Amino acid sequence: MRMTIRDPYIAAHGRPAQFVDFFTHDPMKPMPRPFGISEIQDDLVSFIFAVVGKGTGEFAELKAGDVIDVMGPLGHPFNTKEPANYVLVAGGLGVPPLIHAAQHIAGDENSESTAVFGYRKNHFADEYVDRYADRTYSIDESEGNVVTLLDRIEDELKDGDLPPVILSCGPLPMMKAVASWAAKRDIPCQLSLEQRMGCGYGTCVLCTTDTVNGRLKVCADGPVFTREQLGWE
Amino acid sequence: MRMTIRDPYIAAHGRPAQFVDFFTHDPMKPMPRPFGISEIQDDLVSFIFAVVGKGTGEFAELKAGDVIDVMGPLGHPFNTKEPANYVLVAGGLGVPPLIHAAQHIAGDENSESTAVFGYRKNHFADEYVDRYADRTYSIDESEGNVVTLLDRIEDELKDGDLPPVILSCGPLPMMKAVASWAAKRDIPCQLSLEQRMGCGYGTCVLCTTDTVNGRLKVCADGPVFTREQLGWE
Amino acid sequence: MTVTAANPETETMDLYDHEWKHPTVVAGVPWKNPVGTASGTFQYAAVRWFYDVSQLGAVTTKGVSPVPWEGNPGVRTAEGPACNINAVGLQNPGVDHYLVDDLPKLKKIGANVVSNVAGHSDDDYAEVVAKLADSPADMLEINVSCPNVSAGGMSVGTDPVALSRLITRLRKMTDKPMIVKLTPNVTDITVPARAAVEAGADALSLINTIVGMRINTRTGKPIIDHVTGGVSGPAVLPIGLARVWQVRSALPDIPIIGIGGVDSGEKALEYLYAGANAVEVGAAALFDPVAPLRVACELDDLLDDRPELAAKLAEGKTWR
Amino acid sequence: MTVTAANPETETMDLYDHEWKHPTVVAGVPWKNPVGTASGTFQYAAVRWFYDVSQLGAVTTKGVSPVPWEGNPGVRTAEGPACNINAVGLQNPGVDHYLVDDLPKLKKIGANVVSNVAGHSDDDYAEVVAKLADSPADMLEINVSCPNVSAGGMSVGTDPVALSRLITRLRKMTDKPMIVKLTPNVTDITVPARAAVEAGADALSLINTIVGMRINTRTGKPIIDHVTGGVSGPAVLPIGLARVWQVRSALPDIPIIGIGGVDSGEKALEYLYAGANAVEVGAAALFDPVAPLRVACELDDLLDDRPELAAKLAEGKTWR
Repeated sequence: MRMTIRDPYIAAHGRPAQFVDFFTHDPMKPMPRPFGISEIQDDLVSFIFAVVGKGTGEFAELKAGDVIDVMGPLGHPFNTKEPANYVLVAGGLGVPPLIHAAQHIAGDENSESTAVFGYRKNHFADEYVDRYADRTYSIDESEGNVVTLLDRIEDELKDGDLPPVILSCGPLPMMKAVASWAAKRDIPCQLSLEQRMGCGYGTCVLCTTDTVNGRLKVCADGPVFTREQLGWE
Repeated sequence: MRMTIRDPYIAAHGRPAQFVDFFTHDPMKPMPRPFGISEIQDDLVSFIFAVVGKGTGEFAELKAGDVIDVMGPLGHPFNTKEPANYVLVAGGLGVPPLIHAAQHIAGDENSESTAVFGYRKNHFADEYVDRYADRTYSIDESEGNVVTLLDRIEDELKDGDLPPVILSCGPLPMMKAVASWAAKRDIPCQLSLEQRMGCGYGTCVLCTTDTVNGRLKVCADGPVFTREQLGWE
Repeated sequence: MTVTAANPETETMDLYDHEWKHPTVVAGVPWKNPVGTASGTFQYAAVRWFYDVSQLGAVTTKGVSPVPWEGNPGVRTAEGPACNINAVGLQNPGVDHYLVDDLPKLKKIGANVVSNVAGHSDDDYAEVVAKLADSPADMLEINVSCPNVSAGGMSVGTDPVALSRLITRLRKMTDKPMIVKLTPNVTDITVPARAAVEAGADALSLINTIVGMRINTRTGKPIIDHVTGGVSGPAVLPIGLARVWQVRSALPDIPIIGIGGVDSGEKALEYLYAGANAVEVGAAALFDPVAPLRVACELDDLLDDRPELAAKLAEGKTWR
Repeated sequence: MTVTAANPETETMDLYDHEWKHPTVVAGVPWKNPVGTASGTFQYAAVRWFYDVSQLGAVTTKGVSPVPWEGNPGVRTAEGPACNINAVGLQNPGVDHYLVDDLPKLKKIGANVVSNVAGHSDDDYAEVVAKLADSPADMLEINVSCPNVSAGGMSVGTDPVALSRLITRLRKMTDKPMIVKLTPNVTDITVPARAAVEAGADALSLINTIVGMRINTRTGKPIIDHVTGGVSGPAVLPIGLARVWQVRSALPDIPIIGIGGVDSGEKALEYLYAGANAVEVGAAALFDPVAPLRVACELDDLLDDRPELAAKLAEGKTWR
């Protein structure tokens, strides 16, 4: 599902890997649903999500013109300040924030981006990321995974003019594999974590992850952490 | 508030003092809201209700064409089989079922009806009941109450061709006063009780009233009980 | 009667012509499916208009006492967020009436009947169980949440010593499978659970309602005349699940019937994964008369995709 | 940041320029209004962006322990019908950090601060209270729901003897008003309530969360890694109200702070009519960051029409 909302504030301030809390209209489901921003055009903000339950199902049924309650942007974004070839490694529902990363980097003339997307089956996001990324590689489960792709393009990354920096989002085992691949090659790696969240703004401490600095909040201290912070090797 | 629903089954089977359970769309308010039928035209069934909380408030916000969940008709109606001058004594939210009683009796050439309505201020239901009742008397708190009216028309009732039978619905103190008035004059009296209800169909035993036959369910054994059943003197 | 249920799924399922695929066994008694009614929310005279109750795994009837009880006077119910609060006070026409009315009628249509037993003293329970021992009831369920003079006015379910004494006494009176229905209003539910099982209970059902109340902010007074009542409905689901999980962790082998907030096959499934052998649908039937049958149908279909769980249930075993 | 709160009433009320009309007094401490935050749902660093927390009756901070606690690993939360289930495990940076960070920051902006104290042993509590005794904290709240080695691993709140011992010890260490926060996971909450008061508690706050859980029906496993967690949110309102009513009935004079399911001024009012002197807003702040301030404003306006109740609160008395 792709959903676009009009919100000038979020559109102006949203950065890659930041998320927006969506509130259902069902009081039986009081917790906000966090969705990563996938694209911003003028004052329109887009999200791509899968319907995993009745909470997200409600959003799938929205019609153009409906009004919903949201709060955001929340969390700390990827750091893309340094000129680099940002390698956007994503799988599954980790893909949308990296489309936004590609879009963001496309606006920075000192950097470029290389999308490396893994899908279960349908390469659904290639059409979106193609518009922004300098190069797009994608793979589905029938051929391998994102590490297969990274191995394939390793020389290309090494030989490029800009130093590679990995930005990644996706299932935990995938991100750990990506972090390990990066560690071995001494490539900087920022990882945007997913965790079952509470408030989204840092008050409830329900979404944490273990880091070398202790157990930190994914929503407010993250969702982006460096490989070093997470102590992943 | 007046609300009309299209439901051929309820329209065909609904009798005076029967009620319909309305379900909110708010899962936080799972209990049905029982409303007494106030009028039936073809397959349209009307209800008059006051907005007393967020549950009833939801119904006040419905627009024409909206679909809601209802269950009914429920409960036992007034018995209007015998030829009589049915004296419809109602106060407050007890008025709507007696409009329906007037309508029902108007269709019976052997009986007639005399509406005796008490209001707090605005005589809101006179226009509806006038269409059906043979005589309408009403009063508001500035002048007195329904017993004031009954006293006033006592001779008229006595001198009529048909024997009077009281059908009553309203606040408990009013109904007790009416029953007492009827008892002293040996006039038969049927009372439709209100009680905070559960299921509405007789399974939960949450709405009971004390009768000479024990504690009976208002929803399924009532809501209509005779003065004798209630043991009111 | 026009019946439009609160859950739109009802309209798209054929509830009235379902072939049961996944039976279970509770304390040796076969159930067509793992869904029954919860005591206190089932009156045959009211429910029979809506569906064939013999299609349920079991029908648990309203608690019966040795003599008719009138229950509590006045307003008996209030609504909470996603729940009902009830203070019926176990009104019922007494065991003698039950033996000539509800029970034979239910057995005649082939229902699997769990007869719920209530009492205000140990003698009360004994008198009812004595009469049910020779009846066609399939199982007995002992409601130990009623205030009990033999336990000093507290409910026997909150006093493991009194509970043990009561169940030991009742156990000698009947060979019928005996379920003890536990109250959640205790510090550690595994204590009465163990007491009941060691005294001879064949199964446990949990949870009974949780003490709660509402206040009318116009009058400043409690809505229910009895002040407090028992909370049931969707709101209590997480609490019921945790209690079933705890009891299953403490007692790996005792059959457990999970109760509390079940209004869909999906939620019934949560109870089965928490370690229950079956579930009972209670408050949902107040909002939707066909809820127990709908839950049974939904669960039956969900079990199609869970052959391992279904196989365990069919043998009277559980997931955990 | 775009903040659109879940409750549409927020948009029509001016929350940020409210003149408080109805103050209260809790255990001798003046509150601007009868609404505070509930411990565990308030982090100053997160909340300060949304509103001026000094406008609340009180700010109850997250429980602090003698040393930093990391809390529970993995998934810590699940959603229930109309509730949240949390298993944070009292993660906090420790009392020393609190004394140089949150507490001085909150006192600097003029907040009325209730410092919540956590411990896994009586010594833990004593160490924290010793350090808070000389701090600018306005009140202390003792969280007795944590598993405690001094009570054999159970929570002190479920063991009246252990509770009495703990509060007696802490009482000697400070003159600050001391609130004991009671757990509802007990058979009879008036027993620990009485034990706490007799041991020297100046006030009681209740209820803490109720043990609950959810299961993922795709995996058949508990959603929360710790299996069970604490249920809070709208669903627990009737249960919290009943516990406040019960404690108020048993202890007519002790100040009570009502907690559980308060997300509107109307619900806060129910607690005041049940006998509370004030309320705390907990889970609602997870769904709506400004909920505590909104509830305070709504309640302040509702009290306009209830001068008798407002007058009692202003004197530190209660409705019942």
